[in-house]
Amino acid sequence: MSADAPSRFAVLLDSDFVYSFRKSRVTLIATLVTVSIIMAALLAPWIAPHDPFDVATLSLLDSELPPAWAEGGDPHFLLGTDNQGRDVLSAILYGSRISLAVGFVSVFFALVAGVAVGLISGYFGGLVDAIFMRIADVMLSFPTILVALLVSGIVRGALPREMHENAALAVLVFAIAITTWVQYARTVRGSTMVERGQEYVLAARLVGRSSASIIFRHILPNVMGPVLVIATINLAMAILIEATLSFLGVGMPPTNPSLGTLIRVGNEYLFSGIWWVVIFPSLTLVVLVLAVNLMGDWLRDALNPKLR
Amino acid sequence: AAKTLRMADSTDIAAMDPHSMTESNTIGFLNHVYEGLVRYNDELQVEPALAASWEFVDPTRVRFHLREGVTFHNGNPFTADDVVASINRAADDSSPVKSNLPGVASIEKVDDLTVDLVLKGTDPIVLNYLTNIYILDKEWMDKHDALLPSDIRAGKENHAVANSNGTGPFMLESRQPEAKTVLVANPNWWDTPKHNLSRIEFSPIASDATRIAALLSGELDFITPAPLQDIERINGSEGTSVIEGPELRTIMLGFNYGDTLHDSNLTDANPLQDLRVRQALNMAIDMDLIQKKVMRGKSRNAGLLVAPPVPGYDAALDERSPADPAAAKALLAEAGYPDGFEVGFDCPNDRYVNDEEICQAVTAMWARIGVKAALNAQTKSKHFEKVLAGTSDIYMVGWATLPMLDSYSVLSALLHTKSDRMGAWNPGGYSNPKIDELTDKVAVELDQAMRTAMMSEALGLAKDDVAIISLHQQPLAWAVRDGVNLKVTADNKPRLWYATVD
Amino acid sequence: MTATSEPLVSMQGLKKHFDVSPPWLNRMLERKPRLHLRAVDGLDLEIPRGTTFSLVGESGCGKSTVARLVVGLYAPTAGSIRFEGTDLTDRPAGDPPAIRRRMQMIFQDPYASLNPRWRVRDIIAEPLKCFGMLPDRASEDREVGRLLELVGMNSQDGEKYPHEFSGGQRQRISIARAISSKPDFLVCDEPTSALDVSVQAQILNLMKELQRELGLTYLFISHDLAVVHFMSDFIGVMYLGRIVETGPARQVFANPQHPYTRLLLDTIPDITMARRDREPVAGEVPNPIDPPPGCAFHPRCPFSDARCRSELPELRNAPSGARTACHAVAEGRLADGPVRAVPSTPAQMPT
Amino acid sequence: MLAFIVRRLLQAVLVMLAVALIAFAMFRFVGDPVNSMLPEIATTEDRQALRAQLGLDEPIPTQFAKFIGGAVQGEFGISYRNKRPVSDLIVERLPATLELVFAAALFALLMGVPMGVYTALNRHGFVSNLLQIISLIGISVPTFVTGILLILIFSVWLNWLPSFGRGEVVQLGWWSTGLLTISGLKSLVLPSVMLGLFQVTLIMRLVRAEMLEVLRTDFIRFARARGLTDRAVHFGHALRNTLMPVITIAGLQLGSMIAFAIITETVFQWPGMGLLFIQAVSFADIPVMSAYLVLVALIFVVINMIVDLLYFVVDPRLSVGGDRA
Amino acid sequence: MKQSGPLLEVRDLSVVFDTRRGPLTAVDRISFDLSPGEILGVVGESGAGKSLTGTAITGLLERPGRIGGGEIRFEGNRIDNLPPEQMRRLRGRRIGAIFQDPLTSLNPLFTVGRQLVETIQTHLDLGREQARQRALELLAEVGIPAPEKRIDHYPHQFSGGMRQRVVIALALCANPKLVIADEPTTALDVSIQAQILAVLKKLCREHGAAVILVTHDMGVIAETADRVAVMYSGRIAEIGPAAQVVKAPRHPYTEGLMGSIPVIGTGADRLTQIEGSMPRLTDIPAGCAFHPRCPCARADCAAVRPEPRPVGDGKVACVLYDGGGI
Ligand SMILES: Nc1ncnc2c1ncn2[C@@H]1O[C@H](COP(=O)(O)OP(=O)(O)OP(=O)(O)O)[C@@H](O)[C@H]1O
Ligand SMILES: Nc1ncnc2c1ncn2[C@@H]1O[C@H](COP(=O)(O)OP(=O)(O)OP(=O)(O)O)[C@@H](O)[C@H]1O
Ligand SMILES: [Mg+2]
Ligand SMILES: [Mg+2]
Repeated sequence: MSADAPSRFAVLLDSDFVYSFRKSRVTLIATLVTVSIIMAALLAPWIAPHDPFDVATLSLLDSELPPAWAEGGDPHFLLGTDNQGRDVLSAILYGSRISLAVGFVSVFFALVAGVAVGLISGYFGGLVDAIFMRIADVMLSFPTILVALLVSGIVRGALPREMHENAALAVLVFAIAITTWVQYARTVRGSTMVERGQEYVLAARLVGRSSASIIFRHILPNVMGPVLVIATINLAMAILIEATLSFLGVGMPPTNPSLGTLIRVGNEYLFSGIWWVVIFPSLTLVVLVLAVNLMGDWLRDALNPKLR
Repeated sequence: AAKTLRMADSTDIAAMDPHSMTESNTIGFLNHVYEGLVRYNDELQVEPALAASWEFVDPTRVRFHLREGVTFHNGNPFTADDVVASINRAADDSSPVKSNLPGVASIEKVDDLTVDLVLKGTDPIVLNYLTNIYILDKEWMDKHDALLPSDIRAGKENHAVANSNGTGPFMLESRQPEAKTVLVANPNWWDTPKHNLSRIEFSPIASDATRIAALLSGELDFITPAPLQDIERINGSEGTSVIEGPELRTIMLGFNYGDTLHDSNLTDANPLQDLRVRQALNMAIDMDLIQKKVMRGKSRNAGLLVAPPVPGYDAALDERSPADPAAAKALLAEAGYPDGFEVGFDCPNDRYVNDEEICQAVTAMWARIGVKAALNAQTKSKHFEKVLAGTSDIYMVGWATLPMLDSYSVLSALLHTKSDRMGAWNPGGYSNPKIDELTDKVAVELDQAMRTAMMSEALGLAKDDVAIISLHQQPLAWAVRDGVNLKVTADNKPRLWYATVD
Repeated sequence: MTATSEPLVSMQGLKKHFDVSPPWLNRMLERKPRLHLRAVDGLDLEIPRGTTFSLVGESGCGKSTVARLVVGLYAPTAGSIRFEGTDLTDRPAGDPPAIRRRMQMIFQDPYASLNPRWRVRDIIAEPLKCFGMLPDRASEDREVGRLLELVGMNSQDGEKYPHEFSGGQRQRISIARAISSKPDFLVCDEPTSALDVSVQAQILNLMKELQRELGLTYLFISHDLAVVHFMSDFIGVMYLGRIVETGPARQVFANPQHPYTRLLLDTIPDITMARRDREPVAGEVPNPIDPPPGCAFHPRCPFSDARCRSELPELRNAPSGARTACHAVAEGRLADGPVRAVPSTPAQMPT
Repeated sequence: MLAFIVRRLLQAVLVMLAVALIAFAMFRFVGDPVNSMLPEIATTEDRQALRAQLGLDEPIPTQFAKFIGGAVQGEFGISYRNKRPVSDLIVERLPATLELVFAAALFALLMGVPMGVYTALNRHGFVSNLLQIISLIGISVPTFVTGILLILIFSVWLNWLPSFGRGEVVQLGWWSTGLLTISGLKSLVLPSVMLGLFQVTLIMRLVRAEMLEVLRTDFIRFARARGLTDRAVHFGHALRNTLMPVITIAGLQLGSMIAFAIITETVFQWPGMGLLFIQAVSFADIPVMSAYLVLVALIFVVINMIVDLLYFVVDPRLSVGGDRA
Repeated sequence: MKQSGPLLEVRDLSVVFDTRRGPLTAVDRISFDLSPGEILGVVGESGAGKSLTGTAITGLLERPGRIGGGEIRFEGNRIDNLPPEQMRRLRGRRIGAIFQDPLTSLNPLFTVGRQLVETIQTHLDLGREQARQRALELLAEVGIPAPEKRIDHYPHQFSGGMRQRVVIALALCANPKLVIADEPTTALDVSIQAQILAVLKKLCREHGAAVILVTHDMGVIAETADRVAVMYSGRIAEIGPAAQVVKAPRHPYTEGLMGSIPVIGTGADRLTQIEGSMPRLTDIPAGCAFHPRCPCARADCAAVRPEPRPVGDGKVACVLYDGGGI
């Protein structure tokens, strides 16, 4: 209890949490990879050699060029071009942007909705809880991929025509979010029911704190640990679900492709020797999902004090 | 020796009942089991089949003399009763095939081997229609309560949907939907077989990659279609090769001729009504490039809405002028759109060869003259729903003129002013009185030369008007294992009674 | 131990029944009735100002439920609670602030009672904030520092998080929080049962000091009779939601009347009784959902008779000065049973 | 237990209603079935007539009422495309999908459980870490990519296994099975691996996590203190106690595997319900689509119910007569 | 009933945790003997190392914990370095263990009988039926009424006290010579506690087993144990006959500990309290671990770690007694 305590940052650096992070080389690499992919995606408009979405700049003359190092490659197109003459590298950069956007935004919405429902259900119980949990049961009673398939089908059909182009992203996000919020809700509800009875919550009630204030100031911070873990895993899942939906033809349109769409389109060229159109986006997707999963894995262990 | 041909197509046959649907791959496949009064040979010429000969008793009555000694697979003899029952069945109100028999008023039995087909009016192409109308055994239908095709409304199944009894060169041995349909050669076929097959094993494989893999791994002898981008690979692999040919189907882009566009920044005008704009859009498309890159040199660029084998085709008109973006831009400016405009552009993504890729390329080319097309590529059922609802600005369609194999098909469905019976595929509302007039005449003109001239004239008018942009005839590519000898027919229907296996 | 005549806190006929029925559907199908758990079943209690009143009893007898009823965390099923004459019966915790400020609680578990994500200073300042007792952050900081020192900690400790402290220190933080709103009345629900004896001594001493300095009144709950003996002025012995014996602590310990009180006193392990073979008590604590009829203790009581099995005994003044709810005591049936009197001098060691 | 079953049944009804609503809502948005039912040259008149014949021009509430009415009786009408009763089509395809899913589930369990146990018992071993990472790759690669790669390697290059279809099937009553022929078994390998790969990872990770959790419990420590052999401790006690969550997840996964089978069946041309569904989507074959949805929901509900009932078998704490002395 | 030669000898036993900040010594060179049939109480604050001592003896230390030094002899043979398989054979057969929480010590999915039979068959060469017979006898012995009815029940069908009896029965399956009971009554009600202790004592008397009874309840120790070891910060501060340690503690820590226990019948207004708290493992002070809190601390306390010296019938580790006793 000395007065000259080390700075908070030093304390953080010294914490078990950070230590376990620094000790796990795999996690370090995974984080590095994820961050670079995210950065590259964010900076795509500046670092991508071409704008693959500006159709006016595409030339069929450049189509199906192999990677720059291969025979017949063009140095302008590092990873080659696809059947429309689109630069594969740029398409990947922009595609990861969309994949990540789908992942992050859907996780965000699912998380916010799920956590809110979980907190309310768990804290107040009773009828609200019963209703929410029955809804959750129904959601859980149906495979994610099918729900996503149906939701995107229906929403696409129900939306006014002129919104279609821009709606694809929103539809995907919605479809994925609506199938994943349940996990957050269940987890948070469970921990909230435990926390609700904890004595620190009782102490807060004793001083007349409102339920809302108790939920947000006291309980929320204490139930976020597992939520974070689910969020990372779901980020990876969402990116994959989007890719799978693309495969089934309800993903992003090829004019605005995500990694999944790029793979779906490239897939058709797998036997024709134009391997680069499918291999590079697939690799990016696998590496990204793997890295995010590895981070989620580590987070799960790190946040579980019993596993130390 | 027993020769088995293992083949795969991208879709399964829908049903065994030839009057229950009109899908051309199913109709084509069923032609091995069932036959019509007439059939197309491998040159797409009408030739006698179950009818040995025919004559026009008067302009609206055709008399068919049926082939003698033909038996159905179950041994029943083939007679005029079967023809009457079958034509009535096909033309029934509940039959989707009735659209393929538009001019038929009734069918009358003259004697056991003669029937008269009574027409509503003069119909020069009635035989073409009949190539698609197959004959079933009346007794068999009677026995199985299948005298009418299945009625969806009533929710009643029809025996003919899963079973068959035809006169064709092959007989159904077994069928597992979506898995395998096995045909065996009909030893009692009336015709002299040109094939040497004893057995056909047909499997549908929807995934292109899997279908090719199965061919390459030796599990299949014959696949349709072979994706263009894989031709090289297949030809490069030992033991497999691609057989190609042009298809009848012409790919084209239709326009919205209404007063406003559906998907545009312009709200009070429709530039597509202006001929110069349509010309500009046409000129901007570099079909040579698309032919070379997207279609890998396999397609046939088209200046006309029909392919060469189709009567009415005129080689002189078929020339497609090379792309000229500069001129196109000038025309646009002249029409008052120097900066172009936005427009909706609808495409299927699973209907035609590289349909979506073509549209993407076209979008890019139009972008270069300032026209920003909002490309909406979607699955065929949704695409055509949208197109036919008339809510599309520019849309892709392909037209093979089948089963008529005649330019009249294009004139009546695509170019004629929209009405109850005409212009079913003219949702954009194109209307040219001259073309309408010619079309109506062609419908009843029996003189083949005059008919053809009139059709060519009408097609020429459409071309001048850029009523519909014609792009190309798409290529047909099938792939076979070495030793399979087969000719590609332009209607995309393999005729395996011509096939041999070494 | 200056007990004034007017009690600070009083409870009349206080009841708390929990509905522990199976879900509606089960009741319908299995034809089961609604089930009520009578955690507290008619409690009369008065706590004089400035004194410590202790509740003892086995696990599950309803001690914590009483504590929570008093501070308003539970709404009573029946009966009333008064604080300085004000009726608080149906007021939730924290309401009205002017009075609730004056009653606070110390919890059993020093680990669960502090929010792990909050700094100690925020934890201690929470009541100050919520009751709007201090104008600005600076005075809040000062007050937190003062409180920390009052409970024997360093004023700088406020910047740390709870996990950086030992159990004893955490309990001190709990106490600092509880007294921050300057309460008159503290409810302490087993405040030391999670602690080691040596730490327990520190906390108990601290609580006594604070009582002296701040004039606090305690409702003290424990199952450890020795601790209760050390802390209390008055004592109430609970069995299955009811008080079976109550009175000044000294009298109850010196002269326990109710058989259950005697049993409790007899079974506590005592360091002064080396290598003693305690006579194990037969039987188990009955189920509060389905309490035995009559006197709830009768199945375990060596003195029970037919009346005990059917008639519920009332709290009555016993000759000792305490009040006891026991037919046997009332009838004088209860001679010197096999219960142990509290030795006045430590027993001799066996060699 | 009776109340429990009744509650589950009510829930099931809720699920089925929700699904029916979704299925019906799909009617309006999957495209116009009429266009794919008629030849291109069909006139506008013909199209209208067919639309009326199918009842597509009736008011929506009427259509919904008819749909529910039929669905309740398990009647979904006649397939627009195949012209056969949808119930027949489904019954025909059900065995293929179920065999595929169960083979995949079996594969997942046989791989996942031992791997999970191994990695839990050797938490810090090199092989464990390797397995952990490799298994992650299993859930990072999109399944359709895996499928194509499997075909490429095992069919095209090595020529060991068939690339499509179910091989020879044997008819046992209405059930067609591929499990009794060599070619049927060979055909089953690649698709079930593709479908099961994801689940292997899932189950392995689940078993590992649960096992670690259980290994820390007092009763395991006590079991060791009693001198039980490692075998008895790990497999008799720990594994048995990890079963509960594994059962739940495996049950839930079984349902989602039926859904995921859509992709596997597409890739391997496996003649199951998923393929039927996908084909129906592209032909706007509404009766088939809705029947599929309802059936999947039903299977899901049934599986969940079985899982819940299994709990009663596995965990004595839940069973009736759990009276306390 | 003393025999010649101790049953268990612990010499300079250390338990070390390897952490990223280096090894932490949780049990620091403790030594004691245990004669057959003897009950040794181990007391001390939470975290003093009581449980670890027991765990080390049963060979159940888990990573990152390990025995850091010293030796343990059981019936004259070293057992601290036995291979796991041999140690396992010893556990349950010769050394039994009982843990604190009867709720969690039994596998909820197996019947009590199955767990008993399994343990009996692991150690004794008995058939299924014989094992079951023995299980029934054991249950009867620990005072479970109607054992033949209860044997096929699941743990959740027993009450806490009964479960703890089952646990005791399990520990005694193979008549072990040594039973390590780690806080066997802490989770139980006072009245039940007495029952359990009575059962335990009776069984030891009858089976002649020695017991290490870990607890922090001085009352339990005083009533039950023959000898007491008082642990502080991983070390034994004082060990000796129960009466002596409780009545006349020698070590200042023991003294403080005894003083801080409220006793009914004394009218003190204040309990003796030891200021401060036990150090964490990471910063155990040099010399005598107790010296910063010790009222009698001297200058050399911080420098030299006092070794246990015989004082009276026991041993005390404190400089006050370095001179050879008072
Ligand atoms: N919220 C609740 N719902 C249902 N039953 C409850 C609830 N709270 C307490 N009980 C029950 O009420 C009875 C009394 O509980 P209470 O916590 O007051 O006992 P206690 O004397 O404090 O016991 P302990 O010494 O174990 O803390 C118990 O049987 C308990 O199970
Ligand atoms: N896995 C571990 N890693 C690091 N330190 C540990 C571990 N397990 C125990 N310790 C430490 O070892 C010391 C002794 O623990 P032990 O469990 O023996 O204490 P105890 O005297 O039994 O306490 P209690 O009365 O709480 O049971 C404690 O300080 C504890 O923090
Ligand atoms: Mg309590
Ligand atoms: Mg311990």
